[in-house]
Amino acid sequence: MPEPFVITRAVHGEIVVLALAGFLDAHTAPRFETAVQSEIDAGHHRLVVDATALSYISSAGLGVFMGFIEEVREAGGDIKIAALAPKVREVFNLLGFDAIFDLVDDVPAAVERFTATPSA
Amino acid sequence: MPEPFVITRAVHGEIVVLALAGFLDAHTAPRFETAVQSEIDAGHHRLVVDATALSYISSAGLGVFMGFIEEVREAGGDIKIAALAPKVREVFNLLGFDAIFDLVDDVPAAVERFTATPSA
Amino acid sequence: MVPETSVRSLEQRFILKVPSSTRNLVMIREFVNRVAEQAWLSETERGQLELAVDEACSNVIEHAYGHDVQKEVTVRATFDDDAVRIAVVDQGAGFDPEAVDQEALETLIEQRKTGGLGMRLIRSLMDEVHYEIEPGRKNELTMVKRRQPPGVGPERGSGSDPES
Amino acid sequence: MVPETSVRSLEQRFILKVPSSTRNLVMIREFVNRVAEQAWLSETERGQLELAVDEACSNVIEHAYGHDVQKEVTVRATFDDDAVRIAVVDQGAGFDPEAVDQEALETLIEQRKTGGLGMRLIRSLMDEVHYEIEPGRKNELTMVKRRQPPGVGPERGSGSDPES
Ligand SMILES: Nc1ncnc2c1ncn2[C@@H]1O[C@H](COP(=O)(O)OP(=O)(O)O)[C@@H](O)[C@H]1O
Ligand SMILES: Nc1ncnc2c1ncn2[C@@H]1O[C@H](COP(=O)(O)OP(=O)(O)O)[C@@H](O)[C@H]1O
Repeated sequence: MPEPFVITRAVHGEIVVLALAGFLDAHTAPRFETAVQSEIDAGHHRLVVDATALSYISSAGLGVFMGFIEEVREAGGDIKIAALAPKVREVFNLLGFDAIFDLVDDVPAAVERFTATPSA
Repeated sequence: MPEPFVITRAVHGEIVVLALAGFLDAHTAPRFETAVQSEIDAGHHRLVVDATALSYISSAGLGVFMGFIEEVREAGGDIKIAALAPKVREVFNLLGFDAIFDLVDDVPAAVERFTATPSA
Repeated sequence: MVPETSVRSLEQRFILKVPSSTRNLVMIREFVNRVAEQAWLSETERGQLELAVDEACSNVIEHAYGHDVQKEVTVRATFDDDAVRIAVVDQGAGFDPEAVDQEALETLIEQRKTGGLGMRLIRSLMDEVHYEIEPGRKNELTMVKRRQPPGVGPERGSGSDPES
Repeated sequence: MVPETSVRSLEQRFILKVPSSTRNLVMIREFVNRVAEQAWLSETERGQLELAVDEACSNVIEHAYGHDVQKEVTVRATFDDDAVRIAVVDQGAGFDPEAVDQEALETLIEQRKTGGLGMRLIRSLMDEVHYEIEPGRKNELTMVKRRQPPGVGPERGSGSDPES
């Protein structure tokens, strides 16, 4: 009955893909924050968030993206967000995240964007 | 999000199969009662209830079985109940319905029982 | 996942109030399931609690309020380390729980009854059942599901000591 | 299915009270969804209401109560033919909603902020938002979603007039 929040990590060369499933809200956002922080701590700045199975996001989840984007970009990386469901994407759009974040259709497209722009 | 209650009717010769899906509770039991009453009114006394997709039952649902079983049996028929999920079957057992009703594994088995015992 | 002891040691309280309509039984069952989940009941126990509360609320909607949607059904749930307690409250005319016939299933069937199963189901499903009847003011049915002591196993049997 | 006019003409009221923990946001969202469903809101509108109430309750849990699970969050929902109204109530220290900075997203990002988006989201998602602040006694955030007039179409656009 509960839809859990699960983060699955995969590595594509220099790129780390974090796949999110379930609800990203004020309860689960700290886990996502920790996951992103760990990547940065390990020197991984080219991150793709695969949102295919993400069914819900609230501002606590958006805040994680907001808090790390400058840091990864300054380090020559990015957080690309792939495969947002329409309901979830609507929340990104409503707050203007679509103008600042690279929202792409799927994970291969996100990986492609990174390889088109070599890292610093 | 709401799991509706749906009744689907099928006819196998003299036997009518009512397939139930979703929640059978005090809100939806009146619809099931009406469906069974219509069969009896039309002279159909050999009924199979296919519970494969029935995910929940409360006493209001059990009451429908209880209220009609004498009538169909007196008319030489029966209400056979097929494919109860374990959670739902537990409720039948708890009230002793398993001693009175013919609870069978699947619809073919239910139909088989009717043809093995010709109707009056 | 493991229970958080710091949270579990307090009593937690949850209240749901809905208009008296069978339409709201779905919402009541979801509420009970969520509370039961947080109280770390097993799936079997969650199902038992869900059904018992459904039965109690169906009785309030039908018998205490005669389906008057302007009346309100209250479900109050608390849990701590020992038990989950759910009270269903109405302000109807009340009734004498002792005086309710508990006819054998065979008798109900002969009489072509369609009801009379709810209270025995509640008693079979729960570890304790209390009524506090103050007609017109507050009729409260309290149902207790004791928590399985830690380490006894993942599941307790379904309905410890069914009565009917 | 068609709305039941006899039921819809009355105001219906639903209340949920839960301990102040983000763990209970799932339960709150389910509650809001069920009420919205009964009020015949479209799927888009249900999602908007769900998110706005989640934001309001997350603020209460974090800012009004500092995650103290012994405090209680109250969500009160009513609907009638015209609108769905949801009030989120806390008894915390209160705050001045007018004084809350509404920095541009770019500024929040430069400052590496992880918060500050909740209230603008609520305002974008709902048709009306009111605060009634009585510090320590009762701080109430009321959010209104007006019902689409019958016959205007199956769905209204997502977020009529987003503000941010
Ligand atoms: N909350 C209540 N208020 C008034 N009467 C009640 C209430 N709950 C139960 N009763 C009485 O107890 C009887 C038995 O209830 P129950 O065993 O649930 O069967 P049923 O509801 O199908 O009749 C009811 O018929 C009713 O007379
Ligand atoms: N219920 C509340 N009680 C006290 N302060 C609140 C409440 N709701 C909001 N606030 C204040 O308003 C600010 C802005 O809230 P919001 O826009 O939701 O962003 P965030 O919660 O991420 O800081 C909060 O940081 C807090 O200071």
